[in-house]
Amino acid sequence: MNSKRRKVLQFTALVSFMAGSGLLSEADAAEWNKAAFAAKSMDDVMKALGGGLPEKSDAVTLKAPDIAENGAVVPVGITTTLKATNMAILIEKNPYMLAGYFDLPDGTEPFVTTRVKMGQTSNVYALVKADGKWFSAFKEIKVTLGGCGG
Amino acid sequence: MRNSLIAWAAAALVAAPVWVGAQSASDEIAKYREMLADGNPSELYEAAGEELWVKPSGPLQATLEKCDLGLGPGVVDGAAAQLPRYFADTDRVQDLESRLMTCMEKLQGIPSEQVVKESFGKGVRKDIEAIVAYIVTHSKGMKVNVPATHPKEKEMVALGEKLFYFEGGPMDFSCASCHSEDKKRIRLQDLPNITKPQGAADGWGSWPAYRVSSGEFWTMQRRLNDCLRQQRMPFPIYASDATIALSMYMAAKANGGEITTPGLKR
Amino acid sequence: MADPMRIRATEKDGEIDVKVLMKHDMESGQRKDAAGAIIPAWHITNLVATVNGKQVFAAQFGPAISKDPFLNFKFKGAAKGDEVIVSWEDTKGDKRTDKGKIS
Amino acid sequence: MTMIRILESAFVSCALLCAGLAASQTLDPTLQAALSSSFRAEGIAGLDRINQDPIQALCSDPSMKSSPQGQAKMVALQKASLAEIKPPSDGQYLGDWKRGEALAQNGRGATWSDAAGTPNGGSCYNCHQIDPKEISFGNIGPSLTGYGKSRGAAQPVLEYTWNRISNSKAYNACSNMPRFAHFGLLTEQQIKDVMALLLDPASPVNQ
Repeated sequence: MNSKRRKVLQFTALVSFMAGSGLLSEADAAEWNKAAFAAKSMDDVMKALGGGLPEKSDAVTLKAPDIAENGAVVPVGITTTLKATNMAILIEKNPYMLAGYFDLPDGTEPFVTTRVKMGQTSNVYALVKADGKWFSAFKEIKVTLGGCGG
Repeated sequence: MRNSLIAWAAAALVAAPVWVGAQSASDEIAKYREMLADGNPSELYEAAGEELWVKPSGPLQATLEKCDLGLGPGVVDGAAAQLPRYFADTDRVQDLESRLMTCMEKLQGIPSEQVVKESFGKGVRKDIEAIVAYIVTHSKGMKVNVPATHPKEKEMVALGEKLFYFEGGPMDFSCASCHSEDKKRIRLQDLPNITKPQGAADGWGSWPAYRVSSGEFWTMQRRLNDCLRQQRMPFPIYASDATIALSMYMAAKANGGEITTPGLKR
Repeated sequence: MADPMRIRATEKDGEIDVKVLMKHDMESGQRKDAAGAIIPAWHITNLVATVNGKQVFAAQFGPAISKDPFLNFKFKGAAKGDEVIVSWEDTKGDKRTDKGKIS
Repeated sequence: MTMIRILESAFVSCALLCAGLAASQTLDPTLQAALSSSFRAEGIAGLDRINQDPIQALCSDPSMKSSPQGQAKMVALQKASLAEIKPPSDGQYLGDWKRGEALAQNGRGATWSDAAGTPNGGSCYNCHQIDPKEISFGNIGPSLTGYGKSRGAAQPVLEYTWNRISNSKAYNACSNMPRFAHFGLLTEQQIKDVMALLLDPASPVNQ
């Protein structure tokens, strides 16, 4: 395990050299959607993302705990039975609602899990885009104060 | 519009209970921890530490590959499980961090006094933290092996026990204020009962750990430092006898218990 | 230069499960320093994962993605031994690319 | 600033007043040596914080504490602690429960990373259940939910509660609860506010 990892590390160095020298062109990413990430309301987020307002759907599942031990790291997962091309996570009471936006090309499972920051207890929305339309599910996640508090 | 969606959300919430009891709260916290366990960012520190172990560094531009953590030069597997322990070359009981300082001084020429003066997360200490993540990962799943048989080790256990019960400061706190009874919590965080082997193993065996609240990897020295800060004590000097004695007390009490480091904590 | 990622990619029944940990502060732009001044936002904005030259996943992150980001996604159409290449870029233009072999 | 001065003066006054009592219990020399070599002053947390008063010295020694001699000492220390408590200067025990709730939530203050003058919190939720709607509460101390509802607010209840918050060691010399008035951790007004959180019929604690 040890030597295997060392090989990975060496390889990592090689790859980063390649990236630095422009040998890795496939890493080109889409433009960051500044308007969507600067939006403070659901309307504005959806306007920037395109595709209209989401419709609530039982086909969308938001996997997250009811209570977060710490708001700095809240695990959030989205799955769906729809044929998803995109997913997004929105947090109602954060300063900016959109936390993350995901592209799922053909062959990629309709599934994503990540971790988000929450400033306070809030509704969290899982959005799924399929056939050009947005669908959603939500739940409230309670953010607790923890530890000695100092 | 947003409003219609929010209204729908509000309506759906009406059916939900206004508050949840302590039991379901701790069940939900357990679920939260389970969801996080899959990707412990300690791995990022461990990877950095593995590189630092073999990287020439310090005024002498040497690596740490000859560092003896108690099982012979360069032996990393199981090294954290048998620390703290007595080292004849320094004639001291040392924990992982103080031993790494000895290695850095002897092999790499980095003066220990410099490291003591630094802050957590900065300078050489930052490197030590990553190296600690690497070392403790190589004792994961093993048993704590700190029998404390050497007379100097026994002295440190006894001193650690006295420090554990030592009350002071404007809030009259000692380690024992929070860690000497079963099933106690501060807020929603469980407090291991360190006076018993199981509790000592739960505590000692799960640190060092990645703290999600600060987004940092905390070594045992840092864990103790922050406990003492919250106890409203003066500042414990890095790798000082008192800090090593407290570790020795916990490790000896935890002897035979399972090591789950690096942990993932609130 | 940015610190390396950890990429774990495992194949089971034709499905590749990819878990990525990135080392990044993901500074939110909401925090203040000791002097009370706002610490400017500094976070990963874009991430792309490719296998055999084909894009299998992409993400855009806002400042609300947690420090030391974690990402888990799944795709089909690759085999054990193939490599998942993950690249990210942040608000300062820093970039990082790492590979993980599918096992 | 003022808070810290009160803190310091509490230490000084105890060092003077309690010197006689403390003399009977001396620190193990190995422990003393380790303490002096292992700690340094930082910010508002001076080295005087490891100079123990008689209560701290006794409660740091579990075998002494449980001995007949230790038990007798505890009784004497409880008596001395009770005698030192001052009732509210204007005779009013109850302040504003909303401010009390904010204090109960706040766990800050008196650490080396707190700037001088940082107001202390009461840290109540760290150890107690209080407002039943707050799910994040500790259990080192007893639940205080329904405190006033079950006890009422007659004079003896007011006095006992005031004393417990001011100096819990008046009832148990080795109580885990900080001595909020003795060490000037909370002001008289702040103690009134916490009192109201527990005893005001309008407080969420008593709904």
